Amino acid sequence: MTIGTDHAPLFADVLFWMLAVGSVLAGWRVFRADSMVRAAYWLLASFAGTAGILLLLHARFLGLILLLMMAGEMTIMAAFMVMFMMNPAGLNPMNMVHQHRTAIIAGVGAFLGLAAVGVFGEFPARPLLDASQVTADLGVELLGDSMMVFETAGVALLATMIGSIALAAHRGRFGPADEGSEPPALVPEAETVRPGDSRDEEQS
Amino acid sequence: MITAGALLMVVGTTTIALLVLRWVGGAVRRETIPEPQRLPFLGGNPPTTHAWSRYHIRYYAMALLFLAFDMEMVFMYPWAVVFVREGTVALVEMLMFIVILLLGILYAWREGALEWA
Amino acid sequence: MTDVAAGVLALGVALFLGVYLVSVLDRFVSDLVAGHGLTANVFWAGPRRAVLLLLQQPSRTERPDAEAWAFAPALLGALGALGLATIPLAPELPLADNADGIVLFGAAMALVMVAVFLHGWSANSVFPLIGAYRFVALALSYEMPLALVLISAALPAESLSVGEIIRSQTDVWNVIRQPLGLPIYMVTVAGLAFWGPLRLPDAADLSGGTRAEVSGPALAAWEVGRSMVLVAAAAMGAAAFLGGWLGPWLPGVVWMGLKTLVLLVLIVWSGHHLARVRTERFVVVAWVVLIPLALIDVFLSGWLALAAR
Amino acid sequence: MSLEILLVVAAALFGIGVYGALSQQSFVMIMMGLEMMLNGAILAGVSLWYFSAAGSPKGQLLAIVAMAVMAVEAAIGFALVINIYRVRKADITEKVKALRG
Amino acid sequence: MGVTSHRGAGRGAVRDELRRAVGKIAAGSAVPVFPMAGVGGRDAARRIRLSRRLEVVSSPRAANVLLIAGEITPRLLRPAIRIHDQASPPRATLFLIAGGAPEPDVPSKPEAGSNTEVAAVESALRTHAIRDRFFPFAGLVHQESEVEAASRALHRDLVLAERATEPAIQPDRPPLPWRGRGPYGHGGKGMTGGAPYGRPLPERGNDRDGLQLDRLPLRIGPFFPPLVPGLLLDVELHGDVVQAAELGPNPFSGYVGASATCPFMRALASPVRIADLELSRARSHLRWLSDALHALDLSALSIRALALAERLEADNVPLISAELARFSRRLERSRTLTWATRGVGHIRVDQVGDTHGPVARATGVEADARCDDIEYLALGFRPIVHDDGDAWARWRQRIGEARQSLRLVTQAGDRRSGGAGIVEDPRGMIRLQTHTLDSTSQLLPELVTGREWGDAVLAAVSLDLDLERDARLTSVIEEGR
Repeated sequence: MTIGTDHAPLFADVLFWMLAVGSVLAGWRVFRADSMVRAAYWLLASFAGTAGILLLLHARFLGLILLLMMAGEMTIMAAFMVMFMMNPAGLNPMNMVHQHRTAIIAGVGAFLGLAAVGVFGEFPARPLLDASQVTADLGVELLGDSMMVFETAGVALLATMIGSIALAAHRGRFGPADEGSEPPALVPEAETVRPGDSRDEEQS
Repeated sequence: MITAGALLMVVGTTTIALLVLRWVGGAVRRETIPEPQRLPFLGGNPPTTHAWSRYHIRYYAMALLFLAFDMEMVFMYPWAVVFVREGTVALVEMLMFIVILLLGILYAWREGALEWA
Repeated sequence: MTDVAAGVLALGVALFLGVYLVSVLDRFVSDLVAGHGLTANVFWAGPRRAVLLLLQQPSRTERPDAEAWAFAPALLGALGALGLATIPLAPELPLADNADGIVLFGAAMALVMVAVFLHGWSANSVFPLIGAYRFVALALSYEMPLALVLISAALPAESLSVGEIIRSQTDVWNVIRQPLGLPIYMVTVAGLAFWGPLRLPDAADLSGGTRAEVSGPALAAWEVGRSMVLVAAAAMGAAAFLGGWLGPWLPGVVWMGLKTLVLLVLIVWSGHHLARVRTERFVVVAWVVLIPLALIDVFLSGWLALAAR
Repeated sequence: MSLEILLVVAAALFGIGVYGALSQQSFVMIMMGLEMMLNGAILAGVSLWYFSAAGSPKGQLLAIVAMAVMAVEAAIGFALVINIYRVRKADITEKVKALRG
Repeated sequence: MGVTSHRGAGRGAVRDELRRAVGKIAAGSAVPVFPMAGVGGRDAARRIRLSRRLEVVSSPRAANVLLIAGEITPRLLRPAIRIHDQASPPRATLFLIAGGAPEPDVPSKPEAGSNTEVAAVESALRTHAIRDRFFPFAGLVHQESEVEAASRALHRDLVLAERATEPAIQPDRPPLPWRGRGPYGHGGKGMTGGAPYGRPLPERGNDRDGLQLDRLPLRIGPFFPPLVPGLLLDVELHGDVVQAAELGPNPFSGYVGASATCPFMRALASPVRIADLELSRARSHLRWLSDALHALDLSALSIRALALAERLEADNVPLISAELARFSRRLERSRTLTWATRGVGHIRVDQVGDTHGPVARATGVEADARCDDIEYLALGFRPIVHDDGDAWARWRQRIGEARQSLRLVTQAGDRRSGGAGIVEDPRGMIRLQTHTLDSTSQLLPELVTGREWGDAVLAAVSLDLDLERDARLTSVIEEGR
């Protein structure tokens, strides 16, 4: 049963096929591109394709918020990849791939398995009819029944913020982490040995 | 109006702009660009290496903070739509959510994670 | 289909006028501040320079990412167009004014960061690279206050569509109801359209930053794209805070144009009077001052909307 | 644009994600594989929300939680990558056999 | 550069017609000029900002006309050639040989036969030689007033295709041969080895943040617009923070002697009217103010400051000092200017010697040669001192000194000062007996290291360096010894 927008079903189908094929191709290009920035922005293109399809499925808010989130996230991912990869811009084409065959088998296997579930599985046919109040329903849901999900997500995000900064930041409130911070003494009163001390070398 | 129209318009504008750029670039007689004209501009001296490098972004702690804080917007848009209908309960719930997230920013500020590393 | 065509046509005319207006305003304010006499050349200098740039040969560096370099100005222009498309320029001219207008506008402004980063990164030259990374720091810090301030404008309208937001301002404009809204909006939008004191990616200390290696049609496309983003930002400011097409006597479109013009003058004026800010300090200001202020603005306008119910 | 086709497309995205996560050596590329998998998951979730769940808000909430997972995973993943790089100068999995303290 | 179209003459004619029409429109636009300042050309290269028909661009890519003002010394020659080749066609070069117009209130023609006149003729001959050998198609102008007309003419001919664009001077060869080398013929080897596409990849280096990431070793060239012409800065960038910085050699040293036009140099040998000294000091500070405002992206305000500097003459001092008072009050009240410069480039008291002039006085050191000059003390002169030692203090210091100088000019009458081998220059104290010149450029490396690039440039601009003055003084002190 094909679903079209109010007065152009053919137009919606063509758009859907463009977005779907574009998204999958962009996904494939992600792991083929040499330059890290291109890989990140091919992933962003794939997400944009998915966001387009979500728009066609009348999940307008989800599609747009996915696009908004992914713009920031993919740029950060590109920046981090460029920061740590040996050859960030792909000037020396090399393939950083290992256990290639098992990966292909696993990928194709996952695809076939899930596709089979999708095609042969029976799913209840209860299509969405009135799509005007979608975002409002989500709002009511968030504040009403799923308020726990909403607040725990808040706490989880706080934990993420503190955790990621504690892990990543080198310079905390009391100065650089590895400077002057002495390892705890094994015996409570024993004099602690600071890393880099002359005595430290003899012992290690 | 259908949002697909907006999408189409974006794709259309981008491709048209791209084609105009390429065609106009081509209209001016284009010899191939000689090597000395390709030298990156540093004020007169040649660069010793490629500029593409493992660029040390000094604000990586702030970027991580952004990743987590970005989710706050996702929850705030639907809240804004139904806020007036739901009344003060919604206000209190969102206030709790926001205060929790502001604690994260306070922690990052105190740890100096917002400054350049 | 006809109303889509009319909408696209109106959008095209609005963008063209906006870009031309930005170039005239910039030269006008610059001549005013520099103390030169004001001549009619102000109106012709912009188009003439664009034609001159079309005759210049587009340059390349030793090993650029050519496709991304050509794609970046086009993407910037397209995002400016998409941002303006979310704003109904007149009651009967909605183009993409779906129920989630301000989310689409937020997404377009977030993708501007991608366009500017690609434009700086692709040149494979040091100063555009520094300009690109600077703008990522700036844009990451300014996405949040922009979204929050637009959310606070959406609260009394009980909908995310820009048309509804404008209609909700029939009795009082948001600039009066939410005093914190417009200032924060102007600061963040000047940052995201990198104009005025927040012109960090193309700053003078990087000798042109991301456009230091660009010439010819690509430079013309970059500056047109940048002006389109600024026009979209000013139009959204007019719609969300100054009551869009609401106003006595004159027709809706004229009001919209006048209010956008006022905001454009404000941003361009600030460009010639306020010194460029320091990146690190302004990122800290964004996180520690602007986001809490925007949140206060959200809760104030929420409480006001409840009280007015 | 029917449910079956949508689920096949989602499965394709998920398959590419699995291939990417398993085949790549660098940490950040593995995280891109994860993001691609989540991308497929969101698409499948919303398609089922549209066709089978008659647009129930809980379906949308699933997609939002999936996005939250994406954001949290990316943040913690990058923090770990920075920490490991600072300690071990290693950015590909070969060099890090065990996360010794 | 006629457009040759291979699709038949008819089509070609239409194209030429279209091309000419477009050319006529483009010819009317402002001329994008990229100025390069050699010996004595810095003031001329700055003055073209005032003209409405020329537009000074910040990178050679966007330039049609390259202006070379003053003499190109051998160390500036290769960078000038590289910048000429970086400009995008259609391009033309214009030489300004007379070394810029002399100061308005000093006799323009140096006395015939004096060594400055001989030096000027030699430098003109050397520039002619460079022009004939490397820039055969370049235009040539002797007076600064002809620069605008000549560059507009060059621009018009270029755009209407009546003048061929200048070909590249350097051979068309990649920096390192790479085609066909390496596994994919791109010159690379392994992960980060070889010279892919002609350049090697940067190596890793340590950093205060504990992350070993790539260092970019750069030599920021003599013609880098935000910095001072001639300044060579060897910088190691780690991200956008300057990891290490070192001052390159001074390209003017050995090619400049004592200059007849600068009143401060003349004051070393014989007494000079205090009015001339203070007028030249005020003009120098205002020109610095124009450069500093331009580095902060305030190009319109910088043009206004430059107009003040160039209009300043002996007879309109009261008018200019009133305008300057209004202008400086407005700058000091501007909060964004305070935010942009406060805390940037902080200098401690022990770092600065007493010959660093305004930079020393802005750090709290009260050292001014004019203090022990009875003529100045009779005028009630007291040195202005600020003590924060950051860029904002140096801004206020120089603006204050400019206004003080204008006040001194009105009171000075025709008193004379100098002739005792010691004088207070706008950039520091000059003493002939000392053997070395301790100039403020020595402070730059330490000021810039560890700073983000934007702060580094603002700190460098706030030092108001002048490499040509340093070179002239070292040569004068060498002769003196």
